[in-house]
Amino acid sequence: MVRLDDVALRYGQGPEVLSGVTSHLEPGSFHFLVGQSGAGKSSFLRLLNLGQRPTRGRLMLFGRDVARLGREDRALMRRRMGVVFQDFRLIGHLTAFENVALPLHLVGERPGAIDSKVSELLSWVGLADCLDALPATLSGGQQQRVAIARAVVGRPSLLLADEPTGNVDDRIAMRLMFLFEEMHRNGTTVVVATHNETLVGRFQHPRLRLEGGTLRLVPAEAAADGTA
Amino acid sequence: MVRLDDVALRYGQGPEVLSGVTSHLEPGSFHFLVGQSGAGKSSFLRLLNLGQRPTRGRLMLFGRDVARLGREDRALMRRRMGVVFQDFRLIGHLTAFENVALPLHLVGERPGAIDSKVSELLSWVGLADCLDALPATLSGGQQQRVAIARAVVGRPSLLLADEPTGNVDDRIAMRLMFLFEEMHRNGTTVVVATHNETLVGRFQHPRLRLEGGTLRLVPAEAAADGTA
Amino acid sequence: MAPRGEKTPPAGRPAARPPGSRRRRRRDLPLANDASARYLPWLIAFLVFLAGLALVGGLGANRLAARWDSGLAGKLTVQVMPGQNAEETKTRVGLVLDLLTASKGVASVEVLDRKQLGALLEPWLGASAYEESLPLPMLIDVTLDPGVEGVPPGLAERLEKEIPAAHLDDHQRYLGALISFARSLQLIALAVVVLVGAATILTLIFVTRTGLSVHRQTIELLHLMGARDRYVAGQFQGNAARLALRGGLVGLVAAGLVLYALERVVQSGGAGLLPSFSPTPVDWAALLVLPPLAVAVAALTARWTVLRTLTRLP
Amino acid sequence: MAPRGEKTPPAGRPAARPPGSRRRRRRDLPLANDASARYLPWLIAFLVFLAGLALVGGLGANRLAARWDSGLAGKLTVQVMPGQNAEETKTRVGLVLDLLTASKGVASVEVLDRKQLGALLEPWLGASAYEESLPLPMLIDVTLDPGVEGVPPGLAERLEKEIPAAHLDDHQRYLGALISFARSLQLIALAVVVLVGAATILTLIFVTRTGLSVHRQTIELLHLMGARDRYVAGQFQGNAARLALRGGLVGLVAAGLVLYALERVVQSGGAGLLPSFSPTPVDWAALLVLPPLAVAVAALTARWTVLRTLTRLP
Ligand SMILES: Nc1ncnc2c1ncn2[C@@H]1O[C@H](COP(=O)(O)OP(=O)(O)OP(=O)(O)O)[C@@H](O)[C@H]1O
Ligand SMILES: Nc1ncnc2c1ncn2[C@@H]1O[C@H](COP(=O)(O)OP(=O)(O)OP(=O)(O)O)[C@@H](O)[C@H]1O
Ligand SMILES: [Mg+2]
Ligand SMILES: [Mg+2]
Repeated sequence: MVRLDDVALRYGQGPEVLSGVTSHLEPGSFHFLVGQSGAGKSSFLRLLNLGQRPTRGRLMLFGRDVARLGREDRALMRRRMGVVFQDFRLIGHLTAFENVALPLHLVGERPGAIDSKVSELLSWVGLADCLDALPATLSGGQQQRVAIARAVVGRPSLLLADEPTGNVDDRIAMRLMFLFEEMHRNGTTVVVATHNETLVGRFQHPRLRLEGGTLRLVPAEAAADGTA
Repeated sequence: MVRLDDVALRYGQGPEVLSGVTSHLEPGSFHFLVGQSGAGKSSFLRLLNLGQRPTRGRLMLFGRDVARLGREDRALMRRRMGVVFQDFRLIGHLTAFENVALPLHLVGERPGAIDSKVSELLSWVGLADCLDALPATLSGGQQQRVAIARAVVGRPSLLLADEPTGNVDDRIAMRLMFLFEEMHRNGTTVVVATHNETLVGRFQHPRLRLEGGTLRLVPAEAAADGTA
Repeated sequence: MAPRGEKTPPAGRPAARPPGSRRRRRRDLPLANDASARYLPWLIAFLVFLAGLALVGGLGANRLAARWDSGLAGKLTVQVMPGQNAEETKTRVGLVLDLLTASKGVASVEVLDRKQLGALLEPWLGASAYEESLPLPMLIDVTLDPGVEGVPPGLAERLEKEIPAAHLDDHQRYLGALISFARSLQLIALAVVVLVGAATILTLIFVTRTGLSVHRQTIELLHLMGARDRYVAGQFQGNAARLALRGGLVGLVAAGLVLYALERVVQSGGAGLLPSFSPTPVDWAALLVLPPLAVAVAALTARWTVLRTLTRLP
Repeated sequence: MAPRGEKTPPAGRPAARPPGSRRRRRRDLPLANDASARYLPWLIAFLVFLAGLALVGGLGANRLAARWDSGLAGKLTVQVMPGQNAEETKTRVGLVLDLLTASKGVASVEVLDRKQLGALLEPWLGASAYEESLPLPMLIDVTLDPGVEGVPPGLAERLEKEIPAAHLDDHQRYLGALISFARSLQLIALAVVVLVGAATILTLIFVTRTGLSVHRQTIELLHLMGARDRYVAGQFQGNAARLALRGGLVGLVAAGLVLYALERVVQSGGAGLLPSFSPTPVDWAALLVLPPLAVAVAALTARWTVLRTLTRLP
């Protein structure tokens, strides 16, 4: 699903944020991405969602070398991913409902199906009353949940979530994690970047730890023994 | 310092987000503001920083009824507050340094003093290397720390922080809390809205709990007994 | 192990609200609500209006200058003073015609009749210019051979020597200034049309850039969600075309009304100089081209600006 | 208890980097980098250029129409056909003059001399129009009493009956069309000037709104940090004024160059109709007013737009 081969990333003339990352994420796997603030978690996810090109090395997604893809193919590949951005990136003039419906519209889903899927999902994350609310009228945690709903509504093959629980309390955080678990059970490859150590400790998933620009895999067992 | 007298707030024709909040925050006090996502924490802080007018009731700040203040006086009053917004609100075309220097410029501080204060503070929050970075080139946690530095740099009399540690790990969160503690010790009235129960439990400060549109004060002792 | 239980996400549960209730979809780029939607049509209307006036003015000046010019290029006029009676005048004219036709470089000659002469002088002498009894000089139009510029050498001298009552007139001296004035006006009109075109393109680039900048976050998000460049560009293009069409039509109607009014003014008086300034069918056709042209310029500029910006995205 | 220890925030520790190194402060609203900074000056230049041309054209048309008009209002012309010899012509003219001065409503009469007549006909008859030997009708300018409109009743009939060789000419018939054409041009010029003003205001409102919308977050933040409205408005106002000044000067120079060139063209030929179209000192002065006017309009529009928007903030 995701394969990185000695991948490095620098922004402009700055230092290498990632230097020589080699990794392989199996289809249907679930990883936590951890590391200090500024370690490069968001940058790593940005590579995977084709928001940034690697400075060197090879990145394979869905079995294809992304460096060899045309613009059209990259667009199509992006549609198979769901992304929760650290800063949400909701569209300000669209309601919560419309924001979540967007990925379905882009792939040309039937309006009827869109309606039921979106309403259902927003109810699940506790926003049944906010379907017609604009993002600016939602609280921070509500916005974050809309962002998550938008990422998962299209049942993507690859789900990338960047700090998806930073603005909600632990009870809602758990509820959101169940959503990711459910996606995972249905075959989606999931990567969740987070600082929330309590959350990481509660689940039996391997961690990818970013430190000094390199990625280290900490298997689920060791992780469970460690901080949890 | 802050006195609310049966204050209510509704947005447009919506339901009352806050209904009949009566409270008094002593000068130099330190409160955590807690409550579920969507309970109205940000709305409460928005009232205090004059970002929203109460729908009814009386709000006194710095000993004055804000309903009676002119535009000019409200502007001057805002300068005595430091605010950490939940969504940071950094100015995109200004560097981290310039963002933090902004409140000092607004009150007409000497350039020399600005230089030293800002550099020092940014070093303290771990951003000594990012002084000239634009917000877009900073990680989520780094942006949050810039936002915090900007709120405290002017040594405000009233510090309002909305979820200031949502994007940083526990180690940095503690470091930021020390900053607020330091401000508090120097006489600043502090209100920190947060979901981070671990953090709240570590400090001996009373909590304001928002629930169903009303505010309930949970004293420090009870709080320490409870969740901490 | 992750805790399970009741808290499982929904699977096939029917939606709470009736399906279809939210089907009307708002555009993901609300360009039609931008400030530009209120600005652009008016500016385009103004520009099309100006271009229309300048175009018709320029074409009119061109026709005027061309008429004067073609009437003058390769042409001379010889005046013959009237004699004491018609017989004498006729003899003089005959002599002049003989001399002229025998001259090298002269292709043909034509004696202007009384009516042509009267029409020329009417604005100054009034209707009486047509009266037979008024002794007027006879005018002879001389057409020169193609390629001959100016007065053939020696012609003026021979005329003067042989028939003193005849006088060679090289119109250039009198109408040259008028023609260069008309040509200047034409140049100014052309400059205005070109400037209007440039202003339209400039405005469209600016409005589109502004739209890109106002909606930058949305556009970047759409891009990251897998929207194609042409999907985004298409929205800008369509919006620009719609606004330009609206403005173009308003401008066209305004220009048309003004020109129609002007034509009425010109036709109500019968002045000889003016008719060539009033719009001809060709002018009306040129006017009709302006709105589609504005739409095309708007759509292409918007598309080009957006695509150029989008290719910078990864 | 909160943990303490080494992790205390800095107090009076000297700054790591030399003070003053970052003193040059960027503006908190980077309006000068907006797309509008590249667009606005050119559009304003174009508008000022247009306004300049329209203004001078309108003033010229006005002068022309006024000259014709004042020349015609309360004036008539009587033509007298030349007789077989100068004596006969003189007698006829004397008779006509007697009749005219005796008529009610006639203030004064003046016989146009040969030179005035020649100047009138030169473009059509050439230099020979001045020649004594050419028999031309005599023209008598009649000035009517103030308040008398048109031909005094009975005058035309009496003239025709008593001196058949004389012919009363009411110029209005010939020049009326010319005058209404000039007045129409003047109206169009005025309309263009007014439209340019409207376009300038519209553009400024749009550009300012756009700036407000692009920088909305920054402006809201500045407001919440205690910045005064006039601090924000001042930046927009200053920016608009600067851009308008730049554009206004460019437009002024362009219009000046074109008008200067046009004046040269007109002066190089000596055509009688044209001089009144070339710019006078008054015109140049009117031109000079345009850039400051553009700056004032820009600054005030920007200020007004910003303040109106800001008062919506709490
Ligand atoms: N667009 C950019 N241009 C330049 N530098 C950047 C850019 N984005 C990120 N960086 C730098 O790259 C480093 C890693 O940033 P990144 O956002 O990946 O960190 P992170 O692990 O997500 O941190 P956090 O937990 O605080 O969100 C940071 O030092 C940041 O300053
Ligand atoms: N501008 C607004 N217009 C309308 N409704 C609003 C607006 N801002 C907030 N609300 C509503 O008010 C309620 C409280 O929002 P608020 O942002 O104060 O919650 P919060 O306690 O800060 O939540 P969180 O922890 O998720 O940030 C929410 O239901 C939200 O939808
Ligand atoms: Mg990050
Ligand atoms: Mg909040």
